[in-house]
Amino acid sequence: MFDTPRFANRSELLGIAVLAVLLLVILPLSLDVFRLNLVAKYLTYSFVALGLVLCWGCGGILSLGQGVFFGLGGYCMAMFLKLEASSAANTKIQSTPGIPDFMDWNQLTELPFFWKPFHSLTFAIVAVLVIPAIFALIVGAAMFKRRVGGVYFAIITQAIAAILTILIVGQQGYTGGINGITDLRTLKGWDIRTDHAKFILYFVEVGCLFVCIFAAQFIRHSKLGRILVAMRDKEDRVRFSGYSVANFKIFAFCAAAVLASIGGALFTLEVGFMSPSFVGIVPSIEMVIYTAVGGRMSILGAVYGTLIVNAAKTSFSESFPQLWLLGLGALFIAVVLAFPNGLAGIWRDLIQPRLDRFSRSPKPDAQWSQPMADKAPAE
Amino acid sequence: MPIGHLQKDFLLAVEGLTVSFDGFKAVNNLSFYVDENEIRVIIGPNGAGKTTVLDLICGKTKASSGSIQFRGKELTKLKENDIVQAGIGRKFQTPSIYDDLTVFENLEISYPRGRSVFGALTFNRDSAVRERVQEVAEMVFLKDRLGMTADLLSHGQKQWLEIGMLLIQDPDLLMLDEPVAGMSVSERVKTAELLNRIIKGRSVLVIEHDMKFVEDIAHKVTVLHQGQVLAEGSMESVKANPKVVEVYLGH
Amino acid sequence: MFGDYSLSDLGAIFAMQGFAGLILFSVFLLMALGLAIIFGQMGVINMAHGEFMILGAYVTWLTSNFFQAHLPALFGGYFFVAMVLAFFASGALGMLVEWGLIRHLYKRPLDTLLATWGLSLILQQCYRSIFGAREVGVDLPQWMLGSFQVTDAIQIPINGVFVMVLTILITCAVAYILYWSRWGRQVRAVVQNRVMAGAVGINTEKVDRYTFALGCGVAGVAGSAFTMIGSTGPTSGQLYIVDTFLVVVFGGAASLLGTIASAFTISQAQSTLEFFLSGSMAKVITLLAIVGILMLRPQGLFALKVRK
Amino acid sequence: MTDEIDRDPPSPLRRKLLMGMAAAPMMGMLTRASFADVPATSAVNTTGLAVTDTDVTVGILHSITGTMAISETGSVEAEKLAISQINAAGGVLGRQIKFIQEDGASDWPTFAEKAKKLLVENKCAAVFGCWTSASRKAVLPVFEQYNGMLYYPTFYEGLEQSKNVIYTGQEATQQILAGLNWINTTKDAKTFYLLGSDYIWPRTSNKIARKHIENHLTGCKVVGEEYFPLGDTQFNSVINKIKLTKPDVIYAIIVGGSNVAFYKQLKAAGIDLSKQLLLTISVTEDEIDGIGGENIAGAYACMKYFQSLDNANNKAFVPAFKAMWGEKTVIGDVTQAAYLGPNLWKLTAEKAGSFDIDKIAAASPGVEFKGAPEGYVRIHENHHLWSRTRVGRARADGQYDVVFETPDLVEPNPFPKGYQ
Repeated sequence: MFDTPRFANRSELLGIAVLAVLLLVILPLSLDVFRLNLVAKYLTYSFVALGLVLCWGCGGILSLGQGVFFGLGGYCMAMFLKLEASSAANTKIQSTPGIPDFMDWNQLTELPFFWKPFHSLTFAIVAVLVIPAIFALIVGAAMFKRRVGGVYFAIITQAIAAILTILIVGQQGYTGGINGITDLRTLKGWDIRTDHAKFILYFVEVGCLFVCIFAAQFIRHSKLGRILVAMRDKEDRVRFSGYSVANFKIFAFCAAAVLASIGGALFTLEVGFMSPSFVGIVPSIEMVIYTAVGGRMSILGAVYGTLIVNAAKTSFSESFPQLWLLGLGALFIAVVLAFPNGLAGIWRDLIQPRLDRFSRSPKPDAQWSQPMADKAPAE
Repeated sequence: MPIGHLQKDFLLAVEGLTVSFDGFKAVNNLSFYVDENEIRVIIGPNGAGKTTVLDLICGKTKASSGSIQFRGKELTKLKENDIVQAGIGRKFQTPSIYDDLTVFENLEISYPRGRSVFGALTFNRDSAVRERVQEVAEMVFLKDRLGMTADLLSHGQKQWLEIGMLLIQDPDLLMLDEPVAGMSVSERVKTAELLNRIIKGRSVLVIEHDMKFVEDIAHKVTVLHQGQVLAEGSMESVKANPKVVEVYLGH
Repeated sequence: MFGDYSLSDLGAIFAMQGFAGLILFSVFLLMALGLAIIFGQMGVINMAHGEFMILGAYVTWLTSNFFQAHLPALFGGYFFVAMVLAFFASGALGMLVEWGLIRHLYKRPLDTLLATWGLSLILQQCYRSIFGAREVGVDLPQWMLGSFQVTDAIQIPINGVFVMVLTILITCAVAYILYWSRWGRQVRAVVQNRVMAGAVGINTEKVDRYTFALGCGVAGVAGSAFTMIGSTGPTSGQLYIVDTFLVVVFGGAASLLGTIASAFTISQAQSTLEFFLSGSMAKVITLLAIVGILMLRPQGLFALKVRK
Repeated sequence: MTDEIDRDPPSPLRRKLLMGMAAAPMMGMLTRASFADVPATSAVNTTGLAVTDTDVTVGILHSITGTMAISETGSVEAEKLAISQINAAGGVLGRQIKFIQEDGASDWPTFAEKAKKLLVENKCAAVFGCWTSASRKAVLPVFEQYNGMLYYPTFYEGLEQSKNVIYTGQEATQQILAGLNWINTTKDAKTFYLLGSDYIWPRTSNKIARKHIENHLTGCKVVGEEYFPLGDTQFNSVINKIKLTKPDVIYAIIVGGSNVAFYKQLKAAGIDLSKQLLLTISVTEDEIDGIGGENIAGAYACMKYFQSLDNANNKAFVPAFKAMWGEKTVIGDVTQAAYLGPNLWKLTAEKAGSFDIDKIAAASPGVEFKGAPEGYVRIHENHHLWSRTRVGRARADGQYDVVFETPDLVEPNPFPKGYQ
């Protein structure tokens, strides 16, 4: 009766299977490459949402600076791609060939030292995983060891996002400024702009997504996942049960940062550029709402929530942009007021009971992890 | 009370402990000692600083001055989780359990293994864990509630659950803050019985208002008043102490 | 950089620079006061604070248009009318929002953040639909333009003085309301123990509603005053939000004195740095310093040590 | 916004896509050229663009939500006016222009996404849009990859040239050099204080201005250069620095909401623009609306178009614009440049006799638009426009008095030697 599923319980496995069919079969067959690429773009945000489930939904740590990590990952990847696109042959009209075009415009005559390692793809990938983790570790250690939490943490992460945006925009010789790093073309000689490449990248991304989903599920179902929930409820109790609360928070924050960073790196590959507009406060908060719409405690909900909100955004904004903003605002309010558990909550409270009544199948462990999400967390 | 440092091996030695909140000394130059296997009850009127003393021992509040030694180890410099790992368990006044987790999970989290981040990540719910949880659950009358969300327990059951969570930690010093407050009479009896069973092999520090309950369990009573020790000794001697009578009746 | 200038020049510049710092201080304080009430006293994270300010700015714009069209003779004094109207307009909207939204969320402060963010999106779009996507220019009465000529080299902007005086008045009023009036005591009672306050006969719902409305109303006045120095457009409110929160948090949320001190510190730091560095770097360094200090002292500058 | 001419929707799907799109007044259909003149679709469209026997679809891509909506609204209005006028006059190659409007939402990746949609899904024959450099940089690879045609209206920093873009605004040297020369010669200005919002256009423009001041204007120097984060509203410190250094000219390239704060604070600090020279390249009549005329009166702006311009084309254009969008709307430089886009495209398509992108791109150089409100423009080999540069002086009513105009058209030079 008390065997923990290591990754997922039955209903979650079912959800993962449905998601796999949707992403791997239905969408690729029914959408053209342009729309599929849009889906790929949305999915990159769902990595951030996954991280937020761990750190905010489970751990109660609301970060309004996830865009920072998305941006860090994206920039690491963009730096590699930009260097590849800025070969001496491609940039011979510049006064200094062989460096990215925006550096040339800003009178840089030499590649800055911190750009040099990004000639290597391996280094770029390692950087995508490690740099955000280190940054999150520093920020997290400084804050959680000092017991900064809740609202204060949210506001400070916001300030960090603001600082980084100003820095990136201001240091345009090194970062591309407000334009970001644009016009990325090839990955190891493989043109990432073609339809064929987009198609393959989509599947690569879905693969990464499932790896991350499994990793998140593993964390969620480990004792660490339960400690995170416990911490959100009664931080002191966890502390007086002999755990270092700060370390667990740092871990959750770092995990969320790495997930966001992977999303950012994939975003750069899918979309072909990276811009500081992701680092700011607005996208960071929007990503929180994707998580909330999906159900802040539900890993699969985060993916579905991201897909649904973005699909709605695209289709609405194509016809009624004004209405869309009102709709997004109303969605924020409605989710918070009426559906604090988001789609996952609606599914569990309204749909699943009916399905169960329909099938009348006994379900000993389907409810296993559900009680955790029974009510809105009281911060 | 003089700070005569006897070379006896006390389990807990609190000496010259002081803490002030914006000038108000909630605990003022307090000293007392707890023996191995002793049940000590702290009583005193409201605002005497009882809970603050427990907070100080378990590290929730940092002392302004003074020392707290546990088995010769200075606690005032340690972090809360290190104090717990040194062998001190604390139950809070209001039941402090994880509402969103099941009873089983509540107990499991307190199981003293896999307390580091990676330990928790790789923690395996093996048979040792399961047996221990079952055993403790039986002790705290919650054996048939293991799968239930803790939120749904009654108030008394929540108190027991928290005591259970401490038991599974197996601390050398157990600190209980008003363990029977808000309980029905029958629950109270069961709790006294429970406490009497679990104190074997450890020391207990209890804050309680219920005099009947205190008389039932106390080896020794310390009376606090305005952050200082007013009297200390057996229940009878304390009850006969005119200063104590004055403080209690005066309020 | 000062080598080429005469001593009197330098003196004048330092005087004016000091004054620039004071104006920035007034601006920060005025922005933060409303939030200090809402966030500091009620614990509600109102991300739509900037939009409440812009409502005040739009009300000022409407009032100026009305006076220009119908009461041109009284145009010189319209600003005072506008500020009162701005207070009541933002306050009324605040009440509505409290009733419809905030009161359901007192136990979930982080969720107020999300809900009010949604509110800010809705308000921005409403402004855009009603007033147009372009910025509007608020005409000021002639007497508010220009500056006092103190000496040949020192000029003191009149609207800066106006903002400072206004800030002092509003700060005093807020301090009086919160700390000395009966109603202020009720507010603090509700903040500290909602259930108990209700039990002793305080109408907690009413106190909540009026507190929130007061905070929003003060934001409206701030927005009205900012038409003198800043822009009025649908998205202008967003410019203020991060700064405002930092001022309040840095000061120690629940303390009005802290808010004042933190507005002073941040404004002086920023204004001085701006003089020696470029605007962008000054901003970055100021923000970094605030974040750094908050990490060392998370409870803010002025927080009471309380027994929990 | 949904009055559309969509008499024969090809498919329900297509119809859905066209929802929310606006189109020309009905009179367009009445005056249409007879069918005999209309070239066959197969002749004018060999690459599968959205061209039918009766109409041709283009895209409009600007921010109508978000922070940039403040600036981009005017461009949308101008483009719609131009399209409706062209339709009323018989359309392009006998076809009515239909347009699909997309919202870039002030977000560069969204611009890229929408640009791709307009090209890939809607097969737009041309797209009129973008405002900020960042949005153009974001869509440029899309237009190059999917071979679209973008008409970009804003004055910008240069350093770019693409087969797939026609730049209808001025590049930096066109806008900057003449103004500096003018203020140096007529006002005897020797010292300059450069200000800007912190992003690429002000920085590049100031770089060009600095090189010009230091290398080409004798005895002139730059005494200060400062940048502010976008959206910054506090300028008192820099105003003090200006007072300390007493430059002959304040050269300001501040944009957006910061603009309003800057000029209001400048005025409040007692800097009288009737005595202190201030030259800006970022304040059009649109911005003055937000700043308030009395706060900026006396400042000089250097660009290619002012609403007050006195010529026959402009005298027709301004009333037509106001008739469509309201008496109170003002027309700035970028708005006029946006108006050029559809007109230049029409002229080019007629010259090429085709809507094919490659033919449009090839036919573009040399296309003249004699009806331009700014007077006369011609597309250069490098896809920028030959145009005159003018200096205007702001009046308290929000308009500019034109005080100078270059005698000849200024050649666009996006990669200026010696200025990089």
